[in-house]
Amino acid sequence: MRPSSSTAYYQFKPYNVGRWAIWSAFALVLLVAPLVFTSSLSQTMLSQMGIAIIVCLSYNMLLGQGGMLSFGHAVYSGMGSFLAIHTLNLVTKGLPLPVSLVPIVGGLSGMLVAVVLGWVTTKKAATPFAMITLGVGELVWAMALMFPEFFGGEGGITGNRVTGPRPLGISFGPQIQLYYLIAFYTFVCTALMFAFTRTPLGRMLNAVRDNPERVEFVGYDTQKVRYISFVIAAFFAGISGGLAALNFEIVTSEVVSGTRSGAYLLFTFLGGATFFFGPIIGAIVLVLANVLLSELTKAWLLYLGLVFLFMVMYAPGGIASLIMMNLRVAAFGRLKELWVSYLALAFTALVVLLGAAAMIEMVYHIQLNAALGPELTFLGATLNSRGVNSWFGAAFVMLTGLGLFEVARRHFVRQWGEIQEFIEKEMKRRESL
Amino acid sequence: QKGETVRIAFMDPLSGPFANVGQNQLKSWQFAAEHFSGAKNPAGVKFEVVGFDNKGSPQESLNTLKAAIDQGFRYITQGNGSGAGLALEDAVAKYNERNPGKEVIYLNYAAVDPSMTNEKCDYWHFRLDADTTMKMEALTSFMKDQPKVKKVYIIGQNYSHGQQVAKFFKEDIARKRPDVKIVGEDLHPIGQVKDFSPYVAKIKQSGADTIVTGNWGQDLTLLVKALNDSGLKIPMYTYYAGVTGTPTALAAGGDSEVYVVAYGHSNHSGEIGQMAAEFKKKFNDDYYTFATYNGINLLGAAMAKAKSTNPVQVARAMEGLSFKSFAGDATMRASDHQLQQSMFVTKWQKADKKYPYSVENTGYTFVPIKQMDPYVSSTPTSCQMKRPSGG
Amino acid sequence: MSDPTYALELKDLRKSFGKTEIIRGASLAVKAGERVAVIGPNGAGKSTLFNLISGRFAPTSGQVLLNGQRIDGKKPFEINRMGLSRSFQITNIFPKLSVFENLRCGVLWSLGYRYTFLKFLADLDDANERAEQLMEMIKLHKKRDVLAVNLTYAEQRALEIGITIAGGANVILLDEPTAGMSKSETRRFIELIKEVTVGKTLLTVEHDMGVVFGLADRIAVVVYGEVIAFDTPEAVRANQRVQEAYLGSHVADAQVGAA
Amino acid sequence: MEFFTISLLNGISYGLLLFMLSSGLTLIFSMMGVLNFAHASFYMLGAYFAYSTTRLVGYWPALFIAPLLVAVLGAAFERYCLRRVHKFGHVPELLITFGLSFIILEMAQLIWGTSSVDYRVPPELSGPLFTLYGTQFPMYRGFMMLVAILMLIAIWLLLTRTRIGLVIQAALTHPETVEALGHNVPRVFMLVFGGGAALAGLAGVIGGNAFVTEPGMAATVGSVIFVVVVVGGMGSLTGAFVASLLIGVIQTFAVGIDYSLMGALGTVGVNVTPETFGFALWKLKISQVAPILPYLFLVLVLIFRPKGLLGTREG
Amino acid sequence: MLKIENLHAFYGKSHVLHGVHFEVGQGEIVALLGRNGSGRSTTAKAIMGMVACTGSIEWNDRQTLGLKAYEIAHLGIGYVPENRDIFPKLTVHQNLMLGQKGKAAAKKARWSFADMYQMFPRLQERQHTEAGVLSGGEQQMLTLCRTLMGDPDLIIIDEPTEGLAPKIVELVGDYLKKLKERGVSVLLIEQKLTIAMAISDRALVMGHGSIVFQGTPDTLRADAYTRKEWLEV
Ligand SMILES: Nc1ncnc2c1ncn2[C@@H]1O[C@H](COP(=O)(O)OP(=O)(O)OP(=O)(O)O)[C@@H](O)[C@H]1O
Ligand SMILES: Nc1ncnc2c1ncn2[C@@H]1O[C@H](COP(=O)(O)OP(=O)(O)OP(=O)(O)O)[C@@H](O)[C@H]1O
Ligand SMILES: CC(C)C[C@H](N)C(=O)O
Ligand SMILES: [Mg+2]
Ligand SMILES: [Mg+2]
Repeated sequence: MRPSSSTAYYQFKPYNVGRWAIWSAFALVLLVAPLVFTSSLSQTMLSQMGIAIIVCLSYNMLLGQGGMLSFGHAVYSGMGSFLAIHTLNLVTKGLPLPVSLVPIVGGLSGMLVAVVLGWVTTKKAATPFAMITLGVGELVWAMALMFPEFFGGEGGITGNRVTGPRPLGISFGPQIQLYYLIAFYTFVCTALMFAFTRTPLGRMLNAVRDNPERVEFVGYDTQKVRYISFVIAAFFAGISGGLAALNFEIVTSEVVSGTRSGAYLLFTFLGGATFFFGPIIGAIVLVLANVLLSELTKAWLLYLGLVFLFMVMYAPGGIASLIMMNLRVAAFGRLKELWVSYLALAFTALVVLLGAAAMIEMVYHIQLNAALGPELTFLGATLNSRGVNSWFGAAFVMLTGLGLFEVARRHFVRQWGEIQEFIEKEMKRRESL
Repeated sequence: QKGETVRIAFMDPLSGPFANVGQNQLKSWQFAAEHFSGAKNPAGVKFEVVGFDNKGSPQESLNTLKAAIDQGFRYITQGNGSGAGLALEDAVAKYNERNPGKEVIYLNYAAVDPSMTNEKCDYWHFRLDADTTMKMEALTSFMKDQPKVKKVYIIGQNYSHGQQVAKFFKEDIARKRPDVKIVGEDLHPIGQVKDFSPYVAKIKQSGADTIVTGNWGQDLTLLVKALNDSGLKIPMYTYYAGVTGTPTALAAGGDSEVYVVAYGHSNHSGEIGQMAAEFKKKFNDDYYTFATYNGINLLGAAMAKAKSTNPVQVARAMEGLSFKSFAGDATMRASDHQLQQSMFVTKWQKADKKYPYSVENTGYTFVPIKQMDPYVSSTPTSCQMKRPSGG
Repeated sequence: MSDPTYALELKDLRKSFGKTEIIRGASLAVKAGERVAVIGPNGAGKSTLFNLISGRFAPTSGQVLLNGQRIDGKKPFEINRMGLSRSFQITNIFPKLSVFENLRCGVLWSLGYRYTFLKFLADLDDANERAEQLMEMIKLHKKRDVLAVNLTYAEQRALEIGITIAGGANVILLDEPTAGMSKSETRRFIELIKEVTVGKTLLTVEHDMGVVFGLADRIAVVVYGEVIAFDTPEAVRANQRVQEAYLGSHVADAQVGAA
Repeated sequence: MEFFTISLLNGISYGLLLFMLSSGLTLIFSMMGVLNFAHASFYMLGAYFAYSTTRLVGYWPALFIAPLLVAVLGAAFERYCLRRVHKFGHVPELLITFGLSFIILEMAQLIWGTSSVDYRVPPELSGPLFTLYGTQFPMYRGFMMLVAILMLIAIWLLLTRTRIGLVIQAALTHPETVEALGHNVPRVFMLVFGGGAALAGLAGVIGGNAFVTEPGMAATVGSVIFVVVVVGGMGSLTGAFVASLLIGVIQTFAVGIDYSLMGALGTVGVNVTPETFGFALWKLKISQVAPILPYLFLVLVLIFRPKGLLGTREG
Repeated sequence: MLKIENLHAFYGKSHVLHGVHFEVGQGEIVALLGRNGSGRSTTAKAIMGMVACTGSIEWNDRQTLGLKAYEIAHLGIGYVPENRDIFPKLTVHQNLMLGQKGKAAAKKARWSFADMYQMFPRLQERQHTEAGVLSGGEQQMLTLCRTLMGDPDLIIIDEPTEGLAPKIVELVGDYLKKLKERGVSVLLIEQKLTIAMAISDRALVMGHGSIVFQGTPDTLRADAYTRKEWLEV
């Protein structure tokens, strides 16, 4: 299960210890997270994060590792969900299958669907690929609404996960039990997908991404490389779909929708498609944004849009790349110099955000809730959306923040540039040793 | 119980494409809650409605349910979309079964899939709207007296709601007016049609004199526009011509003969009429979700009867309870928890002295042309209600 | 049916793009182990010929035989699996993979690992050893973990050759391997090519006469899609037609002299 | 015959409408290679701007002002956002337009509210243009067709009579070289993006009152316009035009066809009953899938002719 | 005409040119020689405003440092990049069209399409072919012609004979001389000493980012030290 053990021999020594530590830490986080966050909402959220991690990682097999931009990945996770819930209902009717294996059924179904649809999809790469997935996605989604017999119509298909035999008294009734099932799958699937990147097929997939033409001249059929990888990715997507079916105990047509596929794309990218662990971050952010952000503010879609805009512009490698850049700085022992700058940046950015958010919230208030009086509470303070004071205050806060931020930013950019230069020199020096 | 606060979690889309409907309905709930709080309800409780954004998604609804339960809500309400409704009905059932003593009641104010009170019915679910079958029952009862109706064309969205409308119309009309011919039936993918003129051409070719549709939102407005453009002026019987946004589009299309079946209309007088006027003044928006009126009153009556605000007792009290609705008496039928209430058929026309209410400030209004007592639209149920033991 | 003593044989090969016929009945027979330079004016069809042989294009008519077997019309990967490999005129490597990974990608298929995802790369001792060996051969072992994009031009060209020979093919086609290199680099590079292709059949396209005459056992001259001469270097240089069509009057001599 | 004529007319006018919606996208996609997911948002903005300007100065000025405003926004977006990510490749470009579409949607809702606005066809253009077999053909639809054709001509002139198209296509591979040849590449990019946005805006001005001006209007045309561009062939304006008409006509006629696979099987003696596996699929009538035929078309075209109908390249 | 003083150029943080000085006079062919990586291409890019640099570049007494590439091109400097940067999706003819600087300018230009096609008949044959499928040599010809279409007064050519058949190399040499006759100055960056020496009026040798030799081809031929140290290994 653990790729680290088998790769041990060839890898650079100190790295390996690190890898053990990372995987153990990952397992530990999965284990203790629900003990730290105990409310029922946070437990469902943790479960959903696990599910999202699997599906985003599987999406990244296509996007990050294979250079395949798919607009229809939800088809595979979604079909996994549907077949899993039908299977669950069969279990209720007496099919002798442990509930804990239902996600595997989801995986196999996702895979099967990919075997059929993937054949046409992966014939092409690049933009034609993207457009085929868009078309297939739209078709499947439209079909899902048309066939209530299989997809359950508006209400979808419901199931009950508390069914079948209960080994060790585990019924999966309480969320926490299900969480640990999901955590287990998440760990195993993550490990497997990581292992995949270390296999011949995984490597050839990278090669196909970078230079498909040349791949043909070293003996590989690029279409087959894409196809097999696509099917494997669909398998993991299906597992995630199966877990989602168990988690929600209901599957509706939204699981195959284009919106869902779009979310996988956006958040995988936000997390960082160029690093293996990027999508994990993306998945966590996805759940947080969907569940929490929308509770905090009505303007959440606006905030999300802005975050994307800025991330794509300033950190096109996603959150993961930001982390890696800082790790590099840390590796050269210069991170501590940056602390002050980071603090200053964070603080001033927060001020800007505060001012901007106050204004955004006031605008939303005027638009949506003006009738409830001009007053609204924002982070505990009371703002008057019709009052000059509030607007002036918010604008003042924002502009001051902006000014200070710019000062901090300039300082930081200079410092950062210096450090990068140092690192480059240092690397050259080490190379020439 | 007097002076207690009953908190209701409202979960419907508050962002995204359906936010307009959701926002309006949240305000309606809050407005009704405020209106009937304290002495104005028999139990003397204070109602408070808090909005949760489920984005119209069944899965997100489950998250908002969890969030609401975490925050101590014992009453939830939802209506916009049967998908989310069915998800909530099922989730509430499972939650209540797995968490005895912490039961939650789900008041459904607009999700009209009949299965919610039939094969999938549940003890904790109470529907305040009339389901598709009831509306169709009322609509066909009206249509059977229209001699003009001879050849009907059914057009609808190809998903469960549209399919049900078609199915029940055919069944009901065959029963009531066997001479009426169905000259065509079209189900189109929901939200995908940009141009309805091919459908209009088909309708025209079929020689139909009447259209029946369960369409809503853009699928309805575009249909109406295409009909107007082609000059095909035949009456249309609908469910959702009054939903936010549609009247504006209807008005832009000029005069057209449109009927709507619903459990209310926009020209009520009396208390509800005053409330609508007040609502309009306050929010500059229409008060059309009258189920909020009934919902709060039903709760108040049940809490008075149960002398408690505990959902277990309140649920029991609501079964079979009769209360004063805005249009006569209404009864929460015990066998399936479907509210039995009066139904109206209204017609789209210019607002006048008698019916002055201008919907969405269009200068048009929905004029009630027929009111039907609850028994008319009552439909049988296949529900086998499982009641909690000891209840 | 055909003579398997020839490693590579072209029989009346033709290729048209649209209406223009670019290759007009080229025939050539290369013996196993021979080093052949292909020369000819710009646009004569040398690269196209390579593309036809390696499966990038399918010929309009005619045959290509590899060790006596027909390969025309086959896909590039099928031809590669049969033992023919090529490099490109414009550098064509895997830019985001390290030098080592680039070479390992070239090695995998020939060692039978195919599309497997049930084995770890790190455990494939033979593939890793072979990749390390190749790295030594093309003298890039110091750059083992450097991404290919970050190599200098000459290093990239070397890597290009490395990938080409990685699969252990017997017949190697190189398209202008020394393009863009300086004299001194070219000289070193030719040595490298000689070294790594010992015992193999080699076809090279070149415009640098120094390279051509230094490397080739025989020279094929392509003009207007036909092989107009296929002979020893001396004979070719003396050939009147070749001089007219390709070499020009004095430059050729001067360059050969300079090499 | 009657039904056929009317359907043909409907099909062609719908096709032209599709072309109107997608022409700006074609322009941007074919020239800059950017899959602009915010195109439909620009379309929506056009409609809303037109709604507001119509109230201030009337419809005819709005017909010019609204697209201009959209163009300015589009150009500004290109200048300050898109340009920065251009060097990162196509996926970031696409994602940033994705982000933009969120922002535009929210902004539009903030400014104009969440329900539809009352944006009407001007009186001089309402009413029927002519009546055919008792069916009216609305004047506004005729106007729409006219504008679509004008758009076609305008873009065609832009592409053939100026070198802008060449400059951009060349700049996709070697921007620096194009600059060194004396072309101000960034400005050209900005103009083209602004122009594409303006076309979307114009479509919005005209589509907004023909249909419904509401926040959801972007989403409803969102993906079908990609179908047009891809089916027609990337980089081909005529392709997009032909594809629009083809899709329009096919879809319109498909609505009139009530055959199903079940029926087809019935004629060859295979009886499909509700018990047959996959009954729902067999009984599906062609008319029921008409609106999603474009997607089927898209998939088939990409499989069998990945260059698109008239395209010359695959990517 | 072109006067460069104390030019320093940078790729990001790496300092590539260290104070380059030289001049190119009207109608002069100047060869810029040096080993791989000595900074010749960078010099060309610096003149075109395509790399960050400091110092002074004067063209007809006008400071061009800090101008954008297209502005510099409009001042009459043409640049033929190395690596055959043809535009692969455009036809040969369209590639040439892009070399022109507008309709009015094209009318006054020294060169027309016909001149180009006469110079390389091969291009005329392939006129309507996508440039991406041209043979390597044909692409090389195309890049040269494309720049000429812009009617520059100074043309900077980076390794124009790369990948050309020996016979064509001669032809290019002849053509460069013709340019000179029409008053165009040439800055020729070359690898092939023979041709460079044969046609140039002056030779510059570059090493490690600065000019290490200036003189006539004959003095360079005589200067064994420079040749050995800076041009060969
Ligand atoms: N796909 C294609 N479509 C049309 N013409 C093509 C195609 N590929 C090559 N050609 C043409 O075929 C001719 C031969 O090209 P090829 O690349 O084989 O020449 P070459 O002999 O390698 O020349 P060079 O020495 O200049 O590289 C050229 O004129 C080229 O334009
Ligand atoms: N884009 C770049 N980024 C960083 N360094 C570069 C870049 N381009 C060139 N260099 C470096 O600048 C130096 C000079 O390169 P330049 O291309 O000017 O050399 P050259 O003399 O033209 O050589 P060649 O014969 O290879 O064309 C080299 O050391 C090279 O590695
Ligand atoms: C938005 C509403 C009109 C939806 C409707 N209640 C339905 O069940 O589909
Ligand atoms: Mg060639
Ligand atoms: Mg150079």
